[in-house]
Amino acid sequence: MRSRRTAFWSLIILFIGMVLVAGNGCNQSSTAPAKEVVIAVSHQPCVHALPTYMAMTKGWDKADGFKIDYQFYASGPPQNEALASNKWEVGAEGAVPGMLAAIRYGAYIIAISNDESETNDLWVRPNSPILKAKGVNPKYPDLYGSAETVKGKTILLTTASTGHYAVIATLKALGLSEQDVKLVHMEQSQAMAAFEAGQGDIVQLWAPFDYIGEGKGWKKMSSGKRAGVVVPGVVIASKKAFEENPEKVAKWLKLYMRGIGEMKANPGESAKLLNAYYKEHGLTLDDKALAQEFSLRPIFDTKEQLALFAKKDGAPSQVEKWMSDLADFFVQQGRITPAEKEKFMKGNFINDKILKML
Amino acid sequence: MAELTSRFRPKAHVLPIASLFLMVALWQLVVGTGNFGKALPSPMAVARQFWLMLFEPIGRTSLYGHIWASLVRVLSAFVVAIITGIPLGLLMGWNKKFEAMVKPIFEMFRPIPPIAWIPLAILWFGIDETPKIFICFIGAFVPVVMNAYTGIRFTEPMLLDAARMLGGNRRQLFTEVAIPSAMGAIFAGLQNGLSLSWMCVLAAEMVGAQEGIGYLILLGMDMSNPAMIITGMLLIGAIGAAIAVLLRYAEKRICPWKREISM
Amino acid sequence: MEARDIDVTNPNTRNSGACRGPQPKIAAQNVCKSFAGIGGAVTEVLRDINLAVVENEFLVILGPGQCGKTTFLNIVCGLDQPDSGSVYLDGEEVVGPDPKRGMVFQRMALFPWSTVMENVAMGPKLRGIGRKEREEKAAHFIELVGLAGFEKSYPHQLSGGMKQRVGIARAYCNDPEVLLMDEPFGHLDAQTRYQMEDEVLRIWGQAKRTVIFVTNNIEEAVYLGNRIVLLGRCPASVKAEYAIDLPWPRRYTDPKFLALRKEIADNSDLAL
Amino acid sequence: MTTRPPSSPDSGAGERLAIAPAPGEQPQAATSAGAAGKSKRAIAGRPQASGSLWWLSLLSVTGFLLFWYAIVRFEIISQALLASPEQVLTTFISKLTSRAPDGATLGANFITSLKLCLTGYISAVCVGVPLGLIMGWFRKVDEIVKPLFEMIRPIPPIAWIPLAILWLGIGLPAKAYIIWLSAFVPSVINSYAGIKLTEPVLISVSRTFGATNWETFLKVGVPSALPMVFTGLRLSLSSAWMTLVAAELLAGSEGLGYMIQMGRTLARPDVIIVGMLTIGCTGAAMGYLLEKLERKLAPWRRS
Repeated sequence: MRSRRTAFWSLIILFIGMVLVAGNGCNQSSTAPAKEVVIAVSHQPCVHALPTYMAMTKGWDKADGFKIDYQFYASGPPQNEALASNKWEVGAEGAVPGMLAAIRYGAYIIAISNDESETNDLWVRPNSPILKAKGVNPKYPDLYGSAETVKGKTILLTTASTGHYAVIATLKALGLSEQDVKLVHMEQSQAMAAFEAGQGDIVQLWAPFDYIGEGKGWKKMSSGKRAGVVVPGVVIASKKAFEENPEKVAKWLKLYMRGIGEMKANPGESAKLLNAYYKEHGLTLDDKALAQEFSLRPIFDTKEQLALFAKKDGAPSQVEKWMSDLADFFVQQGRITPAEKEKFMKGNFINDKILKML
Repeated sequence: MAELTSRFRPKAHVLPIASLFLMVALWQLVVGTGNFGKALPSPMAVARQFWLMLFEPIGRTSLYGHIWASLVRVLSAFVVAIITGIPLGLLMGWNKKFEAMVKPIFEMFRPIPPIAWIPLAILWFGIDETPKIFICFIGAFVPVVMNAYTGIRFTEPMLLDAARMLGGNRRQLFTEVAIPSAMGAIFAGLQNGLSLSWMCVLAAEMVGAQEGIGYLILLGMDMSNPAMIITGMLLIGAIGAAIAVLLRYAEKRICPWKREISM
Repeated sequence: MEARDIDVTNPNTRNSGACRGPQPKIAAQNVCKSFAGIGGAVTEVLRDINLAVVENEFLVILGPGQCGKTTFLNIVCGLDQPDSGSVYLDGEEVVGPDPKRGMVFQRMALFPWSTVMENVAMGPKLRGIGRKEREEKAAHFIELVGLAGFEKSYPHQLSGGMKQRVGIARAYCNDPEVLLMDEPFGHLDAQTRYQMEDEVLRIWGQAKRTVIFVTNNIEEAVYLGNRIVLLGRCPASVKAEYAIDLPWPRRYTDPKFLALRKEIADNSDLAL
Repeated sequence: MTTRPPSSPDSGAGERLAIAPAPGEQPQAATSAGAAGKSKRAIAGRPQASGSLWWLSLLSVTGFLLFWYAIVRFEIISQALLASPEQVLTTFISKLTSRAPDGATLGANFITSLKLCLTGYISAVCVGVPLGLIMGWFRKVDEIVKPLFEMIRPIPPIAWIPLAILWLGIGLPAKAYIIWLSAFVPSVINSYAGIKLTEPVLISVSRTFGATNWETFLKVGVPSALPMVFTGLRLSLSSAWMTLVAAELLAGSEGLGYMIQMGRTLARPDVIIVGMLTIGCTGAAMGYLLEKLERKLAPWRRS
């Protein structure tokens, strides 16, 4: 028995050795040389990650003497959880995770990455009766559907998200409330699979899922923009980075805005880079979708952003208005308490201090 | 059952392979009826997708890179579960005081789904390899501890008497009688731990992975490409089953005295 | 039943079993034991057992099934505690199990994960004796019980009789002063049983130890023992003692053997 | 999860199942602590009943809570990372009544999850146990079903979501299917191992009475597999709870899994921990109940 037991344990020890060696081998975290300034940047598989990707591929960061430690997250929640454990300093994410990062972890919204109102949209099948009526409510001309055709329908959506915000705005525009329809919460990929399998009547998607939906022949019925709400993509700086070394954040933001300028200047060439970025993360979009990433999602250069952030004699800035409407929606849904909204609006988390340094 | 693995009689393999082909034929038939439309890909589509993935890399690495990444996560979690789970289970089964202390906490954390651990995993371990291994570990840990525990509790009192008669003290009874007699249950626990660790690899790779079979499946979901999803599922199924056979072989080598009755 | 001749030297120490003689090897003084059943009902098993066994004597405890023989043996071995009374080995009270008292179990209790060699060498191993030395000792006893060549096989590969030999070799290998055997042949077919009875006598002949052999089979008792202690029905107490002064090798068909058997049978409550 | 007793020391006739007292041997209780009178020394090495040590369990649970409180209190892990016990407690109490932040009270979530978990669990066991028994008994069935079973077993439940949606829609059946998949595995394994434990001699005994293979299966195979089947039931239950979040990931607007998911989206670690602890305690409580039921139904079984 003695020999067999040692055989068993030596097998195990060998196993660990092999696995640990392989383990480190495959995730060689980039240990930057001490002297160089490193900034940890976090992004998602969205167009608002392109400026950073552009800066890295074109080597702008090395030119400016610092290195971007790029971190990729599938969606908002893991990105925020990583922020909570100080894994990154700056990053871009949707309005909702941005707001929660400010409320929970004291992060600052330092810029707008793009206006995602048009790409938080609702889709129906091509043969759906909802498409018959258009612009029933004069205030919202390009909104399909009417109270009768939408009442009692099942909507597949991701609750507590910008998509949900667009759905409620659409219902309000059609004179309906949440109780008139059946809302079913699903993550984006499940919602798409369910809609394709014939479940539900309307499905709420956001980029890049809505392009895939469009590819399947689904028709866009409404969007945040068409229902009159603005959904900004935000750029976040962690509390530590914003308060302790704003210069480093400013260095990165300068490159980010340079990227946005580049995207505004020649969308065609940027689309190719965007395709490379998506491919690296496994997403394959056709050219039409890539073009839409630029046409449907307006972006603002530094000057425009300063205007958006500017406070005209005490009145809240445009960005603050957008964010407070979103916060109101979350309070009305019971997701955050009014006190948390107050803290968010009063805490000066929406802050153009870095923008001014550029 | 023992014949199936220990002696490779040609006849023994006819039925299992036949059943696999039967399954594929049934699958083709169901797709043929067409009432599931494009959402259920045909076996051919899945084969084509698999062939495509063999050559063209997805995300950062090729299919082999993905398989290797998932394999490393599952196996390192499995090994850590062995090193921590078996001693804990054995001690819990053997020492009343230790059991009274550890069991209530263990029983409470046992049913918590691994996915529920993702937020805490990210908060505590960040986003690279460690949280992923932690999630797989959570899956593998539970059955390993449970089986080691029951293995000890079922030690034959007659054997304990025999060892005490031969002059063994309490510690020797533990190492020389209780542990060997629990080996059978321990290996059953390892089988379960391995398959549960595989079941959690997808949840682990929801923590923001860039490579791995789970990542491929999630990608297939996001890109609404059912063929990739099913390829990922079959890959995990095949690799999981292959390692299970390897483990069973290791069990035969290490405990040759056992009468083969576990799956 | 033809006569079987076994060349066992006739033990010169004839003793009539009385306790007068020299210090008894093992002495049990009014040992009592009872068990709490599941429903809390207390069942008395042993009542005031008094017994003395002399050095190198082959004592047989004969009694009907279910009468506490195994419990008594466990108490002598130290695996169990008597409720009252106590057992002495060489005058020293028995508290727990001790290598001085080796036991052969009714259900053999071999370690299924160890080979024959490892099973037999387990005693010395537990007492920390080096590998080479203990394997030599084990080999000697394996050879003694006639299992040479089976060192590497596992218990589940052996027949009932062979397993029991391993049990005996294992007990002997721990060089006990007393050998306790609890109905070791209870599970063997008749043919193997006769064979094993001769084997035990042969082994005992070559390696003299004090033996307490428990059985419920009269022929076996008369065939083997220097002395027979007869236990009554549960709760067991000593009914009678018989000294067997038949010379070895004894034969089942020997008239004196049969007479003795009849005398014991009449007195005991064993079903004949 | 196979928890099966090691095979008894001596094979062949009269093998004593570790889980049933030996026929014919007088009732020497496994832990034969003397009923009356002095017992000189506790019989070392025998696993005794652990009923008397509840105060130690209480001590360790409070110790764990203190440890958790200390970590958060002394900022070893910051408040944002791990909610402190009292924060979790206040959230727990508030959740009992209020619907924030996930739109349903804790009770409603609990009921939905319980319903879902039980449907998945019961259907899984009703299929798994018979299949395991039949697979263990009839070699043909074993050879057909085994490869499929080995293939399906490691597949993560989340991967089944698209197919579940496709086949069963987005209601309870689809979610219960996800739970069915993972709860089904342990019951098959344990029933399979249980029936393989049947003593060969009992089979030959029933054959001598002229019972057909099927009758032997029912009269001898199944009863002797029962103890293992019960262990399988307990393990299936804990597997069912473990896939609750995966099932509710499919779709949902209510349930503990949905609550945990919402806790993640809204960055509320306390809601997440409340969800986790509720699942933990319910799973443990149901496991305990099953153990009690098992002890009543199969009293001969030594736990």
